[in-house]
Amino acid sequence: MNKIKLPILAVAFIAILFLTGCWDNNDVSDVAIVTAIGIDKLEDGRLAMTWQILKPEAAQPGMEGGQAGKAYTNYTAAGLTLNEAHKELIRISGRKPFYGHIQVILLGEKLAKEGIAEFIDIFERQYEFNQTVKVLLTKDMTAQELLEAESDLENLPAIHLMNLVEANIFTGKVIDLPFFKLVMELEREGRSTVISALSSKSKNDKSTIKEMQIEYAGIFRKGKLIGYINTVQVQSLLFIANQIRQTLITTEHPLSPDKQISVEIVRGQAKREVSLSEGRIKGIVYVDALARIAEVHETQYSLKPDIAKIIESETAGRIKQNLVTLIDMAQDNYGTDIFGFGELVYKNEYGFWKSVKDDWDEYFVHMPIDVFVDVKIKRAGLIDKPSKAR
Amino acid sequence: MQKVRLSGIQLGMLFVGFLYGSSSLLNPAFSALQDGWLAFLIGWMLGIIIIAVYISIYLLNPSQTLIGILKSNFGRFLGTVIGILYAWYFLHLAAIVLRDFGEFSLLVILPNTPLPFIIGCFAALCVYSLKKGIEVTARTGELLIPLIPLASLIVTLGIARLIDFSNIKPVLANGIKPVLTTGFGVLSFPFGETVCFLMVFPLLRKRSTLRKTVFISTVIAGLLLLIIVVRDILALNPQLTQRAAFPAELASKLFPVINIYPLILLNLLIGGTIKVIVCLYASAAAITELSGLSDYKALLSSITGFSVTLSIWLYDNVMQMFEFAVSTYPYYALPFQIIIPVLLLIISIIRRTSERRKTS
Amino acid sequence: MITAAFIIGIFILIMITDLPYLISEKKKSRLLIIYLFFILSGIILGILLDTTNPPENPSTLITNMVNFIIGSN
Amino acid sequence: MFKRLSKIIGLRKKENSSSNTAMAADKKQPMVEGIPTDINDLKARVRREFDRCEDIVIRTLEIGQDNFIEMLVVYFDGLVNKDTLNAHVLRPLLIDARIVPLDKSVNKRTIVNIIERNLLDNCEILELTDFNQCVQNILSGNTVLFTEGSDIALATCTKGFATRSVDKPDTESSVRGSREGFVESFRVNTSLLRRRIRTSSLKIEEMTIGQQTNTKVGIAYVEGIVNKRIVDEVISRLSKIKIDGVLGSGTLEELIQDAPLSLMPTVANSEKPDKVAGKLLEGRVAIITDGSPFVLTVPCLFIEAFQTSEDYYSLPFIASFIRMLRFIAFVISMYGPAFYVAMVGFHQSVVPFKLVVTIAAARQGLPFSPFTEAFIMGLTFELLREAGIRMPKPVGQAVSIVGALVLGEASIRAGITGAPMVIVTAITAICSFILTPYTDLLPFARFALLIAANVLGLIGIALVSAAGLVHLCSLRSFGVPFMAPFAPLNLSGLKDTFIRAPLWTMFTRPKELTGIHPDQNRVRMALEISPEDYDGNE
Repeated sequence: MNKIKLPILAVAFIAILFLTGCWDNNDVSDVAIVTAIGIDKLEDGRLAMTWQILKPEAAQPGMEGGQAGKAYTNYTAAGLTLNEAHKELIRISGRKPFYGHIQVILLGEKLAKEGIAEFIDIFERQYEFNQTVKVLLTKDMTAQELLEAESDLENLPAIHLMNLVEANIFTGKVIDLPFFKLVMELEREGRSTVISALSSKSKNDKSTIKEMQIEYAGIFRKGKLIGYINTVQVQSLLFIANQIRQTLITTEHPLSPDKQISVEIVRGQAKREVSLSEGRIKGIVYVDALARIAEVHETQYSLKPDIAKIIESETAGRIKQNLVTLIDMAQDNYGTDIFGFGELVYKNEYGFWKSVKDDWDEYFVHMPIDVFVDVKIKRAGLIDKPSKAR
Repeated sequence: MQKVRLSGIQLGMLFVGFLYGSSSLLNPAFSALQDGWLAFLIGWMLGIIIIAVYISIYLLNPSQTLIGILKSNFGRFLGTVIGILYAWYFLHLAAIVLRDFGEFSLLVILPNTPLPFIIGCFAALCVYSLKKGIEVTARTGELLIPLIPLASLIVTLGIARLIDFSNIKPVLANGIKPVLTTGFGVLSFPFGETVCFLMVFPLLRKRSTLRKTVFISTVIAGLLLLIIVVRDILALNPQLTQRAAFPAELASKLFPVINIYPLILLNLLIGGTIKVIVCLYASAAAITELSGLSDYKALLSSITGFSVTLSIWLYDNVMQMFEFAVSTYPYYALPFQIIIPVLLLIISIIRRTSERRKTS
Repeated sequence: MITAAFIIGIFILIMITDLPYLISEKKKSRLLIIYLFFILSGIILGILLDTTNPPENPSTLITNMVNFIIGSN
Repeated sequence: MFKRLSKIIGLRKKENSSSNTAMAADKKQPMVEGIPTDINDLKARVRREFDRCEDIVIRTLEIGQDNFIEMLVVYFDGLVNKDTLNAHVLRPLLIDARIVPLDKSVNKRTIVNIIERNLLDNCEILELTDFNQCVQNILSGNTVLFTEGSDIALATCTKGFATRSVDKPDTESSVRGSREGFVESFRVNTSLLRRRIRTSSLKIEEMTIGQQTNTKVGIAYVEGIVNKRIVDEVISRLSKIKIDGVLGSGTLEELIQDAPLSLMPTVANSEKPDKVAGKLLEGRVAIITDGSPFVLTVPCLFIEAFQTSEDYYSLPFIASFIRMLRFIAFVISMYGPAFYVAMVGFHQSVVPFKLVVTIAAARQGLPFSPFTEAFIMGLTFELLREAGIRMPKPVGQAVSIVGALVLGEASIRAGITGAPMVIVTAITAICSFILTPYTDLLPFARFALLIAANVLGLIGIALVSAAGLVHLCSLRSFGVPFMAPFAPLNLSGLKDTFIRAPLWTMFTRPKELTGIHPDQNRVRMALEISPEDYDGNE
C-alpha cells in the first residue's frame, strides 16, 4: 500500500505543477479592486457603470501622497445589462474587476426613477460581492459625476463617501442602508424604501466631495424613485423606524422663545402598532426618547427639574410635530407607505392584508395614524446654568 | 486483525455530522417561508419516529446489517433485489451529496474550476479515509464534527443583530398544507437518510447504548438545525432565504466587518464528507455483503469512481438540482426511507412473536 | 479525446491502488465481475458525458417515474 | 497489507529469504564453547580470537607461593582503567596471593574459587564458562582472567574508557527543571533514571542488539503502572531486529516504528532524565541505547510534542498559556504560507480592506506568483536552517547574517519577493522552532498545504488537512491510538492537552497508556491532598 502511494503522489505532484495558479487563482495584484460603483441609466436606455478602481501602489499607507498620483482611477462602460458593462470594463481596463471590497454603490437619479430592481440582480448573483456595501442615491447629478469628485480628506473618495454614511450614526440624519437590507426592504410586503441621496451644494462645482452633501433621501414606490424628503424628515423617519442611535433636536427655549436650546437624543425607541377595529386599520406610533441637554443659550434659568420637564414636553412636541409633518407628507404628497405599516398589517392582520394587498398605498393614504412622543431628559452636561456676560 | 468497533460517542458524532453537515447549508425547510420552523419541527418529530423505526428494526434483528435483515425477513430472492435497490440508493445519495459539494464550491468560491476536479478531490478524501477503515473515520469525526456547530454558531452570533422576531409572522399564512409538504421534505432530507446507518449499527461496541446514542444525536442535530432554520427566517427574512441558493453562505456574508464564509466552507467540508463517507460505506458494505465478498475496501474506490461520474451525470444544471431536491426527492426516497423499513418492522415483529410462541 | 484518456487513466490508477485488495480476496471471479462493472460503467459514462450529446440523466428519469406514479394516484 | 503487496512485486520474498539466510549464517545459534584448561591451548585460542587486534593485551602471570599457577590476563588497552587494573586485579594476584595458602596442595580446579572469593578486591566479578562470553566481556572493557587448569574464567569490571560527563542537554533546555542530560554511557543513563525513581518497581531489562556492534539496550518501565502488553510488544519488536549495527537510538526508533513510512514519529525521544522519568511514571516504556544520549519512550502520542517537562514545574495558568501558545505556533507554522497564498489568490474578500490594499501594493510588479514566492522562500529558509545547524558555530552566524540581510532585505529591494511574504516566512520559521519534535516534519506538511492552497484555495487546505488528520487518527503507537486523548475522546485525558490542569485535578494516570482494567492501580495522586485542605490551617 505504502509503496503504491509513491507513484500516485508523483503523478499528483506533476499534475499539480502543471495546474499551478490556474482556474480561480487570481493574484490580488492582477485584479482590479473596485472600491465604489456608480450606476446610471443613459439616454438610450443602456446602463452605464462607473468603477472606482484602487491603485494599490499609491494607496499604500507608507507612501508619500502625490508621489504616485491619485490612489484610484475611474472607468466607465455601458451595456444593456450590467454584466455587459462589466465585460466591457475588462475589455477597456485589461483587468478583472473584483467586487469583494466595494465600499459604496451610487445609484444615478435617472436609474432610480426608472426602477432600481435592475441593478440588484447582478450583485446578488455575483459570488464575491460585498453584501454589506452602503447604497446611496445621487440627486441632480449622475453617479459617474459624483465618483469623479476628489476627496481632500481620504485618498479614496469611496472611503470618504462610506465614512459620510458611517459617521451619520451620530447625527441621525442619514439612512445607513447596506445592500442586503435594501434587498430585504424591497422584498418586504407593504413597505416602501427610502435611500439617502447625495447632492451637490452648488450647481457648478462638483470637483470635490466637500461640495457634496447628504441633504435628501429618495422615496421609492415599487422600486421606483418618486420623490425626496429632507434631512429633518429623514430624522423623523428614522424615529418611526426605530433606527435612531443619536440625534439632535433644536427648539426654542420654552421660557424665552427667542433663545435656542439643543437636546441630544441618546436613545430613541419607537414602536409601531396597527389595530383593526370595525374593518378599519389604525396606526399608532410610540416614540420614547432618552435625552440630555446639549446646549442652552438661555442664561436666565438654571435647569431645575420643573424646567427640565418643560423642556421635555417642548422637545417631545417638536419631535411629534416633525413626525406628523412627515406622515402627512407621505400620505398626501407621495401616497406611499414608507413606515412599514403595511408590513405590520401583513404580519399581524394577515386576513385583512389579503383584502387590501393590491392597493395598500391607496388605503394607507386614508389611514389614521396617531403619534405619541415621550422624551425623558436624564442629564444636562457638566454645568447647571450657562455663564452670563455681565 | 481487530474487528472494527465503534464507541457510542463515535457513532453519535457520525450521526450528528450526517444529519447536520450538509443540511445546515441548504436549510431543508426554506420552502415553507416564515413557517419553516414549524415545518422543520414537524419533520423533526416525524424523523425521530422514523429513526425509532430503524432502531427497532435493528434491535429486532440484532448484529445484522440492513442486507442481512432484508434477506432474513423478505426471503433470499426478494431480499437480494431490495438490497440491490438499497445499494443503488446509497450510491445515489453519495452522488447527490458530492454534487451538492461541487456546486457549492463552484458557486461560492471556485467558479472557474472544473466540477469533476472538485468532486474528484472530495471523493479522493472520502476514499482515503474509508480505506483507513470506518473506525478511523469515526475517530477523525470525533475530532472534527464538534467544529461544525461551532462554525455555524459563530455565524449565527455574528448576524444576531439582524434578528427581527416579527419575521415569523404571519403564522400559517398559506394554510397548513405547504408546511406539511415541507415537513415531509424535512423528513426525507435529512432525517430519513439515516437509513444508511442500518449498515453501521452492527459496528457499535455496546448494543445496549444504541437507542440512547441515536436518540440523543437526533435531538442534538435537530436542535442545531432548528437554530439554523430559525436564524435564517429571523435574520435573513423568509423571502431571501427562499431565493438564496445557500442561505448559510449568505448569512456568513452579512457578518459585520469581515467576511467569514470560510467557516461555512469548513462546515460543508466536514459535514458533507461525513455524509458521503457514510453513504459510500453503506453502499460498499451492502454490495460486499450481497455478493458474499469479504472486504468492503476492495470495492470502495471503484464504487467511488462510479459515484463521481454518476454525480456529474446526475443533473444537467443547477436548476434541475434544486428542482429535484424539492419536488422529486421526497417521493423517490419514500420507499427506501419509510415504506420498506415500516414493512420490515412489521414483518420482524410478526416473526419475533411467532418465534416466541413456538418456543413457549 | 484527451478527457477520455484522462478518465481511463484515473480509473486505471484506481485499479492499481486496489490491486492488493483484489489479490487478497478469495472469491476472485465474483469480485472481478462487480469490480469491473463499476470501473467500466464509470469509464463509459465518463466518456459519454464528455460528448456533445450525453445520455439522459437519471434525475429526469426518476422525476418522470415519480410524476407517473403520483399522477396516476 | 504491506506483505500482500510485496508478494505481488516479488521483492519482499527475495529480500526476506536472502536476509534470512545471511542472518542465519551470521548468527549461528551461539554455541557454548568451553574454555580450554590447558594453558597453551588457551593462549592459542585467545590469540586466534584476537588475531590482528593490536590493541589487545594478553599478559601471562604466575601466581601462588611457588609461582606454580599460570594465569592469563586479557583486556583491551584503552577500554580498561589501568589504575583499577593495577590496584585491584594485578596487585592482589601478584602480591597478596603469596599470603594466601595457595600452593601445590590446592586443587587447580578450586584455585579459581579462592582467587575469586579471597583474593580479588574488585567489586564486580563474574564467573564465565563460555569462551564466547569471555570474548564479549573483553570487548566491553572488562578484564578476563583465565587460570591454568580451570574451565572457569573470571571477568572483573575494569571499565574505564573515556566518557562524556553528565551535561546540559543541547536539544531541550530547561529553566526550572533539572539540567542533567543523558550521556552516551549506558550505565550512567540507567543510573540517572534509577536515581529519580527509587523503587524496585523500576525494572530495567537488558538485551543486546546488533550482530556486529552488540549494543546494549535497556528497556525500562515501572511495574504496576505500565501496561504489560506494551512491554511485551516492545520486547518482541526489539528482539525481532536483526541488523549489523545499532549506532544510535535513531536506528532502533526507525526499526520499531508502527508506521515506518509515515512522517509522524510514533516513538518519542528525549535527552532529559526528568522527562523520561515522568513518562515512565505515566506508564510508558523507555528504551535506553548504549552509545546514544537519546532515550526512546513509547507509546508516543501526538500530544507529547506539546508537553514539556517544564509545564509541570510551573503554575498551571502559566503552563496552560504556554501550551496554547505552542498549539498556535503549530498551526501558524503549518498553515502560514498556505493561508497566505489562499488569501491572496482566492479569498481576497476575506482579508480586511486595508490589508488587501497593503498586500496588493506590496505585490505590484513582482515577477512571481504568491505560490512560487512562498515556495522559494520556504525552500530558502530550509536551506538556511540546515546550513545553520551543520555549520561550525562562527560560520553559522555568518550564514544567518547572509540569510537575514541578503535574502530578507535585498530580495524585497530587488523586487523579487514582497514584504508580506517575508513576514509570513519569518513567522512560520519562528513558530516551527517552538515544537522541536515536529520541526523536521513541518516543512512537508507546509509544502503539501501550499500546493493544495494554490490549486483549490481554502478548500484545498481543508482537504489536505482532513487527509492529514485521517492519517494521524489511523496511526497507533504500540497499540495506543496516536491521537488519544482527542480521538478516541477521553474527557479526563483532555486535562493535560490544550491546557495543563492543576496537578491535583489530574489524579489518575493516563487511561490510554495504563489501560482501563479496573485492577490497575490508576490513582497517581492521593485525592485528600487537594489544596482546599490547606485552607484555614493558620
